[in-house]
Amino acid sequence: MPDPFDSVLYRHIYCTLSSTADAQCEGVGLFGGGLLPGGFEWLAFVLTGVIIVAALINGILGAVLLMIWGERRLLGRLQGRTGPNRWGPFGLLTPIADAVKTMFKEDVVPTVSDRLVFTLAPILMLFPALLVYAVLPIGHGTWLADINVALLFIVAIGGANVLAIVAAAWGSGNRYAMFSAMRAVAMLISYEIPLVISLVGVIMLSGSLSLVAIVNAQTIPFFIIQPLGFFVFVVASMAELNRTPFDVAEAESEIVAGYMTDYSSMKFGLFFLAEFAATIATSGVITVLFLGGWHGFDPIPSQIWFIAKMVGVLALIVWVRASWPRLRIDQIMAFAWKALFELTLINLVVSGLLMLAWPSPSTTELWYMAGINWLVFIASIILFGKLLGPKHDPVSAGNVQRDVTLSDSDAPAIPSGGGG
Amino acid sequence: MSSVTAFTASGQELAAEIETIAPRAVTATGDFDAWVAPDRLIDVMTGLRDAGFEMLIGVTGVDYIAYFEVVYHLLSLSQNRRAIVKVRCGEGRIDPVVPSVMEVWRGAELQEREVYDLMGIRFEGRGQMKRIFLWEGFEGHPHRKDFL
Amino acid sequence: MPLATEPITINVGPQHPSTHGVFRMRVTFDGEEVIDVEPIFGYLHRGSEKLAESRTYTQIVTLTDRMDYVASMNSNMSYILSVEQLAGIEPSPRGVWLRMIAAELQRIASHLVATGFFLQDLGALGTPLIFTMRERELVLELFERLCGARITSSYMRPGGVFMDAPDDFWPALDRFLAEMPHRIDEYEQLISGNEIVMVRCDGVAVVDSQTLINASVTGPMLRASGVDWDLRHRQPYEYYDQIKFNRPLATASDNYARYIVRVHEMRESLSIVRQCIEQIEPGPVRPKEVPALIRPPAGDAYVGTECPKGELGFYLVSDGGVAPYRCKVRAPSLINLTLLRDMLIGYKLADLFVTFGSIDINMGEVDR
Amino acid sequence: MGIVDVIFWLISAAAIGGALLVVTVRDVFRAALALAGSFLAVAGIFFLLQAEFVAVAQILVYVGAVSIVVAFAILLTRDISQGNRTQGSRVIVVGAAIMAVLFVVVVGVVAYDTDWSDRDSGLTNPDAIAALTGTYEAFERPSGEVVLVASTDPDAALPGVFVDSTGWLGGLIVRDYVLALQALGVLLLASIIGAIALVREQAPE
Repeated sequence: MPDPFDSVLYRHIYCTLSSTADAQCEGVGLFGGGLLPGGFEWLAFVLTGVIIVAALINGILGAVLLMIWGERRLLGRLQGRTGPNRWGPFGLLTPIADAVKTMFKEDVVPTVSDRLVFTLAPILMLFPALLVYAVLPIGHGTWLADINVALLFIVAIGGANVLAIVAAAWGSGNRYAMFSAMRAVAMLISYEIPLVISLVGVIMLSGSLSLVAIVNAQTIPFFIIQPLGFFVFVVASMAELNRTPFDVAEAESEIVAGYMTDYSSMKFGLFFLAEFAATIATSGVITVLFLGGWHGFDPIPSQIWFIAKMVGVLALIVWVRASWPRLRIDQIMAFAWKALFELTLINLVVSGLLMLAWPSPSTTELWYMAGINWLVFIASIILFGKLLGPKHDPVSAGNVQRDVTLSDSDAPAIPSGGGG
Repeated sequence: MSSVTAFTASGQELAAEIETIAPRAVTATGDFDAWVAPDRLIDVMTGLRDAGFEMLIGVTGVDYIAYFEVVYHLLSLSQNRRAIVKVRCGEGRIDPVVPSVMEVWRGAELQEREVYDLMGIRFEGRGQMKRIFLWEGFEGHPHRKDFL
Repeated sequence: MPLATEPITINVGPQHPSTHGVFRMRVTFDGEEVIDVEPIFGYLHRGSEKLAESRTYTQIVTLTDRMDYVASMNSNMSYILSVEQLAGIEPSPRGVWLRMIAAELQRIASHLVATGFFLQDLGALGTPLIFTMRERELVLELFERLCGARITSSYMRPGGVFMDAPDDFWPALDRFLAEMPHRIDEYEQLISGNEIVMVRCDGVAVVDSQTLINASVTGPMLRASGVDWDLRHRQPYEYYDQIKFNRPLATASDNYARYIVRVHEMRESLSIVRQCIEQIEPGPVRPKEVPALIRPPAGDAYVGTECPKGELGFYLVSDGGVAPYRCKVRAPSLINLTLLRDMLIGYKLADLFVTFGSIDINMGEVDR
Repeated sequence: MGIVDVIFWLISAAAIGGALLVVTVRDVFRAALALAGSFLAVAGIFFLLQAEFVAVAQILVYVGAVSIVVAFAILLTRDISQGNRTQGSRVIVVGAAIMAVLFVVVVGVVAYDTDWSDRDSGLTNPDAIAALTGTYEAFERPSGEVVLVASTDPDAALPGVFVDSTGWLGGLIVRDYVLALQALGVLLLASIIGAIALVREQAPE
């Protein structure tokens, strides 16, 4: 059973508060420990939990504000413009101004709405996004809970936000929102499957579902050993997050803002917050599962390593968002079932066979695995690109001119005598 | 500078061409236009389309106070020329009506609706006319000279 | 056993991010599939044609700006040509060359807007739109130098233009002509071969050329179906008969073809502007003998010009007075929408806006 | 009464309250949301019992899938613009009777089947702790780090003593009951194919 004292956070705060004679508290805790009188261990227990949760939630909110700023700056750079730069140094205070503005907006509730559900939906949306952080290890000994099914927990919680989307659609009584909910549910059902199966390779390699154990198992980051799993997981996570090119649930050029169409003020703000919190959480999960989590080299603290990797993943997500148009819903479905699902199955079989060959692999054997997996990865990507790609091969040089001829003839536009 | 009118059939040519399609349909000719009788319009237009005027460029209603006139601009892509056919919708200002050419050219669909909406000329043979820019129930037809 | 499904009707617009203005469609969906579309117009109807009947011929130029407000130079030109035809005015050569330069620059700007919004409708988050708007800004800056206005330029007058280009316009134009081909290459690299763009646009909303011609559709939409019809080439007005240029044609007649034809037309427009610069000569921009108050003889005139969206023509009827007796606009934006319903039925909700974007309309011109 | 008991009572109240709301609220969609809440509370009880895997499976399947499908079905079958959002049942007595019988049966079976003799032999019992540590096996990672991994042998643990339930369940599923699992998979596949066959549109004659 995991020990709460494994978590550095817990240990420091608990030992500062409690005057327990626990051996775990030797030499830790500020002010020599024991702020509370003896016999109040239970209060220290509760307070520690409250402090950690409060710190975490505020940390997430701060991170979301930073990410809103960062995304807008980066999008600005990618689009050849400046981005927000007026309010505070480098525009850092812009998201705060945005938040204040959002809070002071009028809270419009449509008359046809189901008021209770309408109000509940943003809260339902935020809560799974925040729950993921409960199991996310963000540094050496820095985590809230190390449960032994953390990976499954993340997957389970991640799917729950669709309930909020359906609730928002129902609550606002708007048909654009209904389209959005239909699309979101269809996408969830399709992408949950490759998402989960792509993780099996990681679980096989680490032998555990605990995120801490998975990070500890990564002597080589798993994206090197499991390229196919990494690819599928990143793509499926972006679909689950409703990020471009899979943002059909809130496709603004099609269904206005989808389930958020009727929301305003802080209810909209909560959706916004939830979306960004989920994006950060997902990039954290990708970091933990495939990029070696907090591993790095020494003088730099592990938490910094983790955050640096996470920011890298976030930048990748923003980059994709800035570059690509959106897919159509049927194409998204086809992509999930015809490409990603098969790719995960290939990954599953290959990884299983490799694990059979080297049941407890040494570092050298891990490199062999990586080599084989990369060959399989490249071969299968090329194969599926050929099978499912557009009819006109976009790679070939002549295609940019597809079917366009530059006419300079004076012949009649259409053959004479051709009637309408 | 080349003259635009170089591509437009003169009134005499056009009248002669219409004469072969629908005899005695032409009521008058101008420099670049020919007037046809409203009851022969569909025959004339079908014939002109089959003779190479594949495209109906525009339908315009003009209020000449004494009568209304509908102007059809035709374009032949294969022969690279234009023609202007005009129709007077009878005498008087009450319920002017001409046959619809929508059966001949799909392109008349929105243009005839526009003429109906703004000029009040009804097009027969295409079902109930519907206003296009103004709302149903709007009083009058703004492009008429008596609408102020 | 077919599934019993219930169609949903949604009002798309008049306030919707992708209807390019205040356009409204009443769309009936079966799930995601479009089964019926009814376009509803008139939210921007300002009665320009009626207004024109109480303005002098020169004043109407400002009304034409506000019709297709992303291609105001082209609207100006089309109107001016009709007036010149009606009143028998022979324009000054330098004025004509300046008009052609302005119109071709405006065509580039209009196509930039069209491609930018088309890609925006595809779901590209702003990037292509911002790129195209950046380039359009270059054109608008040129217009600002040329006539002081950016959008509603009112640059042209019967007989030519209202004033000569200032000296600093020509180097700025040269810089633009040197820079722009690279920018167009940039879009092509970003978007033209993109897999997502291809799967979204390839073979979507195909209409055959016979149907298009029968429905009076003109402009890039018609050329994307393989019909080599460009009024600048077939029925040259201004000095287009002294210019050599090619017409980009595509045969697929799908959304992608309509997009790629516009991109190539931008290159051709650049080449036309270059040739205009070579041929332009000093002289007056407007003949002295054109009166301030034009009184054309009684009669009518129609001149169609090749605008970015199709054939734009002004049918002017004169009764000999200072204002036209009737001014009718043959608006390509409106007429190109004739086939909208046919092009959308059977496709998905997402294709609706892409197809709509590929038609490239401007509500100012649709409703007038 | 320790803090665990307080949490237990709170979660139980939430679960039962949610379930009551499901059958009493007249608005169907709110009932569906209450159902999801009730499922979540049940998952909380599993967490409290340190059966993490079951708890997470509860969230994944019931909150994440079943309630979403229920809510989705309500959303689609009732037109969102129609005011008709209420539910009502005339056979409430019959339903209540059936549920009461089922409840008694389930509670009875659980009560009869559980060995209540050593229910207090939790982690306080020194023998149990020894047994617990004995169920872990040393496992060497490629990095050379030695970690403790739960034994998948259920017999190694004493009755009533907590073991790593996830690993243990995994062992049960893929070793002892692998045939049942496979049969279940085939059954699900058959039902999916059946569903597809049912909704497939007939080709026009």
